[in-house]
Amino acid sequence: MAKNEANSIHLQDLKPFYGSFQAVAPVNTTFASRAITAMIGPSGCGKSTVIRCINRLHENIPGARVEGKVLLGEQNLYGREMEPQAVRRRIGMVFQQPNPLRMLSIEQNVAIGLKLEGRPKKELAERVEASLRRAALWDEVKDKLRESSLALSGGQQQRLCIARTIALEPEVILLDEPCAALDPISTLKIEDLLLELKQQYTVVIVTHNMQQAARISDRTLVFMVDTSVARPRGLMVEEGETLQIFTAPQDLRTQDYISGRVG
Amino acid sequence: MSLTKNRQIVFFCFLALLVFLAPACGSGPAPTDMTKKDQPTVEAETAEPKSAPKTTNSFKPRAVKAKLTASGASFPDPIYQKWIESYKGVAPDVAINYQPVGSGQGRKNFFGGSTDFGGTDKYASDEELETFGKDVFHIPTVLGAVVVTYNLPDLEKIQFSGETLANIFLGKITKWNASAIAKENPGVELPDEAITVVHRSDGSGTTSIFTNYLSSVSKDWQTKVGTGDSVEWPVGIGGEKNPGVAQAIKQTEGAIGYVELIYATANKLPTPAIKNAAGEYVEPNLASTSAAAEGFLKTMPADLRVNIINPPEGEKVYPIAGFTWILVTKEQTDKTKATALTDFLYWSLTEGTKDAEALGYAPLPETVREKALEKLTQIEVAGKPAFKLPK
Amino acid sequence: MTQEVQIQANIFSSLITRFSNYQNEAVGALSNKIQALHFDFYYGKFQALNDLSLAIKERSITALIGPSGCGKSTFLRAINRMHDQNPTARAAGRIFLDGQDIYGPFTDPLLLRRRVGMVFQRPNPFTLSIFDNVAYGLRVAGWKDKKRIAERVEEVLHQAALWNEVKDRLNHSGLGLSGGQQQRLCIARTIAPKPEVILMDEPASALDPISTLKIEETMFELRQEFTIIIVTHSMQQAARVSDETAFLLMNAETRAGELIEAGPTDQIFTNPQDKRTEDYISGRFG
Amino acid sequence: MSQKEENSSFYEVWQRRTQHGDLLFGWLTLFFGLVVITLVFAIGYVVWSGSAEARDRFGFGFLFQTGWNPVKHNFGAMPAIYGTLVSSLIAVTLAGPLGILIAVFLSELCPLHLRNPLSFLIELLAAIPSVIYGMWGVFVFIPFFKSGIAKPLASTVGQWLPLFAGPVAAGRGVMVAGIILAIMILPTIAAIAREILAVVPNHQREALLAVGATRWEMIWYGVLPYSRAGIVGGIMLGLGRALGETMAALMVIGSAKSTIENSLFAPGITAAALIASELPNANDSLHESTLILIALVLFGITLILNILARLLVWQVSRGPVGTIRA
Amino acid sequence: MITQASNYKQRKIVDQFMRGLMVGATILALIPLFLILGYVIFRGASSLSLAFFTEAYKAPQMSLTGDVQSAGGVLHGIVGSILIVGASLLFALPIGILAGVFLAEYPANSVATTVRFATDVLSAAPSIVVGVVAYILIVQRTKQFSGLAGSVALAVLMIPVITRTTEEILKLVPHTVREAAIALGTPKWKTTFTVVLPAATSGIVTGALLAFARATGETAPLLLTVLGNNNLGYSLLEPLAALPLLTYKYTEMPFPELNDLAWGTALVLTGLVLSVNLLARWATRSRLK
Repeated sequence: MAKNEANSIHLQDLKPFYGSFQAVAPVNTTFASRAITAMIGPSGCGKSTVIRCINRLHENIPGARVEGKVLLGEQNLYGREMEPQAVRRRIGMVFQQPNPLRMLSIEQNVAIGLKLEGRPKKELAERVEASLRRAALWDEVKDKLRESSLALSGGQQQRLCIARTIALEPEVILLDEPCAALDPISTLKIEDLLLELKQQYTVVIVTHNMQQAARISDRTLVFMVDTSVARPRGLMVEEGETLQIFTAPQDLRTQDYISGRVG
Repeated sequence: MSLTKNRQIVFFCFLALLVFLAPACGSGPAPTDMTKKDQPTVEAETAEPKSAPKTTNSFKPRAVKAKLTASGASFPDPIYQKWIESYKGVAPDVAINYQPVGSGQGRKNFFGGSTDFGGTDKYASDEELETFGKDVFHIPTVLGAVVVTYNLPDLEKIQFSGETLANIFLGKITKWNASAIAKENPGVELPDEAITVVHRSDGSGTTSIFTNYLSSVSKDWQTKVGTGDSVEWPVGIGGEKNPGVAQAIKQTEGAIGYVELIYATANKLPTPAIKNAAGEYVEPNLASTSAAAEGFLKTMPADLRVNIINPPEGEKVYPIAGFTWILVTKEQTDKTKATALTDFLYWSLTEGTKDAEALGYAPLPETVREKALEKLTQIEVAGKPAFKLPK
Repeated sequence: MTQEVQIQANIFSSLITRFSNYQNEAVGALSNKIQALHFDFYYGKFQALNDLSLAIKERSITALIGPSGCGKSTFLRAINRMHDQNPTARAAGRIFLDGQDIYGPFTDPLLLRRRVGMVFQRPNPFTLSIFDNVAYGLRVAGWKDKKRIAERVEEVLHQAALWNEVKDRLNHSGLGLSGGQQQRLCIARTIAPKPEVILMDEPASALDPISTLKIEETMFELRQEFTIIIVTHSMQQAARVSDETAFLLMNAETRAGELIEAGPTDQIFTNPQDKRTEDYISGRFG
Repeated sequence: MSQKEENSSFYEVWQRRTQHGDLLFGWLTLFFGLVVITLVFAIGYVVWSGSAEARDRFGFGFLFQTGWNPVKHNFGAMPAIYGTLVSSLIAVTLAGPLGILIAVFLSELCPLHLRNPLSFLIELLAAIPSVIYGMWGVFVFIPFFKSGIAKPLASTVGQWLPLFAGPVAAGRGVMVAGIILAIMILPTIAAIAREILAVVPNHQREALLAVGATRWEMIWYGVLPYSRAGIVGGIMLGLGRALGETMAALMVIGSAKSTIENSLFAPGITAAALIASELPNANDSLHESTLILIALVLFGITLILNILARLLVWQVSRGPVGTIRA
Repeated sequence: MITQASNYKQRKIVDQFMRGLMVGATILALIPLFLILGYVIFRGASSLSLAFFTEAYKAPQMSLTGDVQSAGGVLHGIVGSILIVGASLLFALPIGILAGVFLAEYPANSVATTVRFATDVLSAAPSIVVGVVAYILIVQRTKQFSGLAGSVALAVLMIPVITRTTEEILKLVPHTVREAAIALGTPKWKTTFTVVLPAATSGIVTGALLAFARATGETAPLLLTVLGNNNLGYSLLEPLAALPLLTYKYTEMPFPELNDLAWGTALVLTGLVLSVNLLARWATRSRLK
């Protein structure tokens, strides 16, 4: 269980900024390991911003910065000696748009992270196969590993991106609306995959689809747009067990959102 | 919002500019229109003979309004511009535009019909005249010298014979302390340095005069390179126009090149003495240049086309010099222009001469000037003389 | 050779059958404002819509719902021939507007579009003033009288619930408005020349909840006068605003969009006939 | 209304369609499009017909001959072609990598507040007129080049590599021209590469960052491969500009028109410079025609370069295998 | 636990090195810019005066000692440049913009591909070649050097710039705006002229300004076409002076004072071209709003 603890993520007074604009009210929460935590809310509520703070991708946007702490186990990811790329290496991310590297083949796409680390060729091939199998993509692509990743369908591309992420054996997997651009069948496949991945990883998923959150997550965080301040910003209004959020929400805004009265 | 508006303003300013330009394009009076309007004046004025001797101020150009376009040699440009400027005081309605584009282009433009007269340091070849078909007068205006200049910081004074110069420009002599140079410069300490030849890269009357000279002193040069506005240089680098040559010489130790006298004096470049046919080393200056022309007076042809390169006699003669000519057609088509042109040339050759020396040009010998003035009287418009010498 | 002839003959006979079907169906169908009959749509070789037949009632709001890629936008844009701009796009089958075939040889797309207006997903005001944005369609439709134009502009801005917010700055650029205001401006622009049908392509998807509500209120208002077809990805929105709902789904094999079910909104959301509709509405995918 | 529609004849429909003005609009814009094509053909035709005399006289071998003697009518285009190509290649070799590095810096690394001012400054280099480059080259750069670059190079590398052999003499030559051309085309390449990089979707960068890549790895594996085609195109455009540059090259290249020297420090000539310096005063028709023939060759080179660039870009842009799926 | 991969140090060094290289490249590119601008300002500033802008050419009153009393100004060059470049804009704008409209509105046909290719060829065509053509077609035919011939040559150089900017900028106008107009039943031409072009105004102005800047600095084609004029001229049918031509010619003069004038002209020319570029930038920037 000690390992579990080490893989959980704690946000402490996390305040993402775009320039001088604070995009989200301070967030305090914990993402438990070996569980799927879902973040839901209408567009513009800051859930994507928060998830991008966890692997320090947020600061990649010009002018963006972060205040507060993100802890992985005991380690502050925004600590002074912490290198962003080392953080990202350990905390994998899957994006809304499937983003295979266009100029690389399927095989290279999966192997890229390991290749950067200078792992031997043999290990690469093994890991590629293992990751593709886990991502339930191996059977579909094993005959065309050297072809362009663009030859795959949208759903396959997204699973390829997941394979790329798990090939590095990260400790945490972040998913930013991974099914938004996919058809229902691909969505189901990916959801199945996530349920399997949570056996091992800390999984955080942002989704605009409440049903999806309800289906797969253990815990749910609800974000809303706080219009009470001069410049509307995101606000985490409620967090809790998924069942509780969807059946007995405590916050009025959550109730409205879940019943479809807003958004 | 306000930015949108501003952008529109910019756009409309642009349109406005264009609209403004459109009439401006056509507003300049076309020369042909002027001709018709002014013709009566011309008739009246021409009829009235002026009895002015050539030295007095009383020469009054006939009142015409004309625009003359000309181009040609850059060497006489300063004096031509001075004349044009001063002539405005006498005939304010005559606007003359002389562009110093070089002798080659001057002839090309003139024979191509795009200019009213041309300027050249190299007289038109028989072939050119034949192709042109019409009679052309060469009217000499001033004399100029081409000087050799070099860059050797420690060398105050040096002199060359024609043979040596030719061998340097042929690439046969490559060191400054070569025996040929040393022999001509006893007592001068010559550096052990490579010679870099600098020449004009564009076609130029200066090149023509200089290669003419080298041909006259060196058989080798004559057969291998020959003479012309632009030639195939055996060695060296090209500089664009006079300043290109001067700049390249200034920047390169051991360089040697040639420029026009006025360019050397204005830029304080060294001008070594050159050995003339009489065996004397003569420095280039106004007197030695004028003397060169006098050496040729006896052999001056009727059409005034003559090179005064390396005169066979005279001790004070600088050997690399030449006339610069203005080219005009004998048969003029436009009476206004012919009137303005002949008056201007007459004025320049008489009253203008006093400016020449101040600007560093050697004036024409008297006999040559008289021949030039005579040519002016032979210019015709529709069969009638366009100009009569004032009595 | 003979085989080819045989194929040709088959195609021909199937066309004939199809055409006679039109005749039968058309008789009953032409009473609707818009009637699609066996409508297919292609982008190049790719078939985007397959055999879609749907009736749209006059002065009602019809919602087209379905997951992305199901062809609902393609169908919507087919109704006023927006696809004409795309040289690879091609329609087969028919859509009738008041009994007139939209894709018939005598239909002028420009006149068609004046009768069938459209509001887009993203607000797209012109780089003109607010007033000129609304008046643009009127001028295109040939309105000359300045006073009448001004009156009509005010009228439709009232209708779009925008008048109070913009009455003092009609000369300002339409781009200076907020997203929600821009979208209402676009609605005003669309309804100004009095079209008969208004097509709305996810009109609120780029807007915040409050603007969305305002737009929905406007739609209720407009229903009195216009026939409205709205494409939306939000089932809640479809349930809130529409009278009729049609559910489209992409066929997993051919990837062409097909109509699964259509009917009164209440019925579709409470008692869907098709299993797939039920799955979609309950959020099991999409 | 619908009834009226049904009854209108085909002719009326046709008439109404033409009245919309779309047909006229189409033809009008097409006409102006064709004007552009015509201009290209006009240029080609004029230089073709203007060079007839020289082509008849010298034939195809003209391209491979050396010698430039206007007095004896002995002309060869080889030195000009050589000088043009070599100086342009030097320019591209220097400015290509430099321009790409600058573009990458500006679009990927540069702090936001410096990005616009810096790129503006770089673009200013393109705005400086060619004549001024030439003047600056003559008065400032050549003296520095001669003592600071050429002489040290000639006395070391030049000892065994004839390309850099001395004597450096005046400093004017193909190398200087190449360097000045490089400065001139640098902004072109940088600006185009920057535009191309801006098109690279952000998700390609994030994909690499998310697997723990450093900035440079992100650029090397994600950004540059993606924009290969465009960057190649930009370099081609830069090359085109270098080939046609006239005044600056003329003022610094040293105008050795008749021979080809081994050393890059030796003077040479470019086609454009040759035309500019001799055409205005080419008096006999053969000389003039020969210069127009050089113009034809120059035009031909740019034409071929453009075709090559297009083919290359077209080929590269297809990427590895498979086609882009929407 | 966040730990570094084994080869991390090496990767970090490569990363730092390449970053350094990029910064170095940028600085390296700026050095000649400042050197050139600095030199032009240093040499040119002293010759700027009121007379420089208000007087035309004056023949130097010079003696052998090298004293020049007056060198006049470059008003004739300023006027000539404005006339020539203005006229060339007049030719190039309609052709360039409408050809750009053609490319943007009918992008996918073989004629458009050809036009696009022709534009590329034109923009790569060496200016001297264009000058040669204008010389043969206009100067030799009319037997007259003229501003007009220069304008035509410059217009040919401008057209591709304007065409491509127009095309690019029209493509940037969101498709949705076009659709909005089309959905109202607007004919294509009307959509283009009332909606698309106004939305792209700033971009087109930028293109025109850039073309203007490019043409203003061109020397080579003018050498062959406008000849030059020492008098203040206003007619495009006659030889005209132009700033780049004056820069080039004044450097040739044997008098240092005229050489100074050349640097002054160079400064004015550079300043003009740079400020036009700034203006173009400003116009584009406001589009982002």
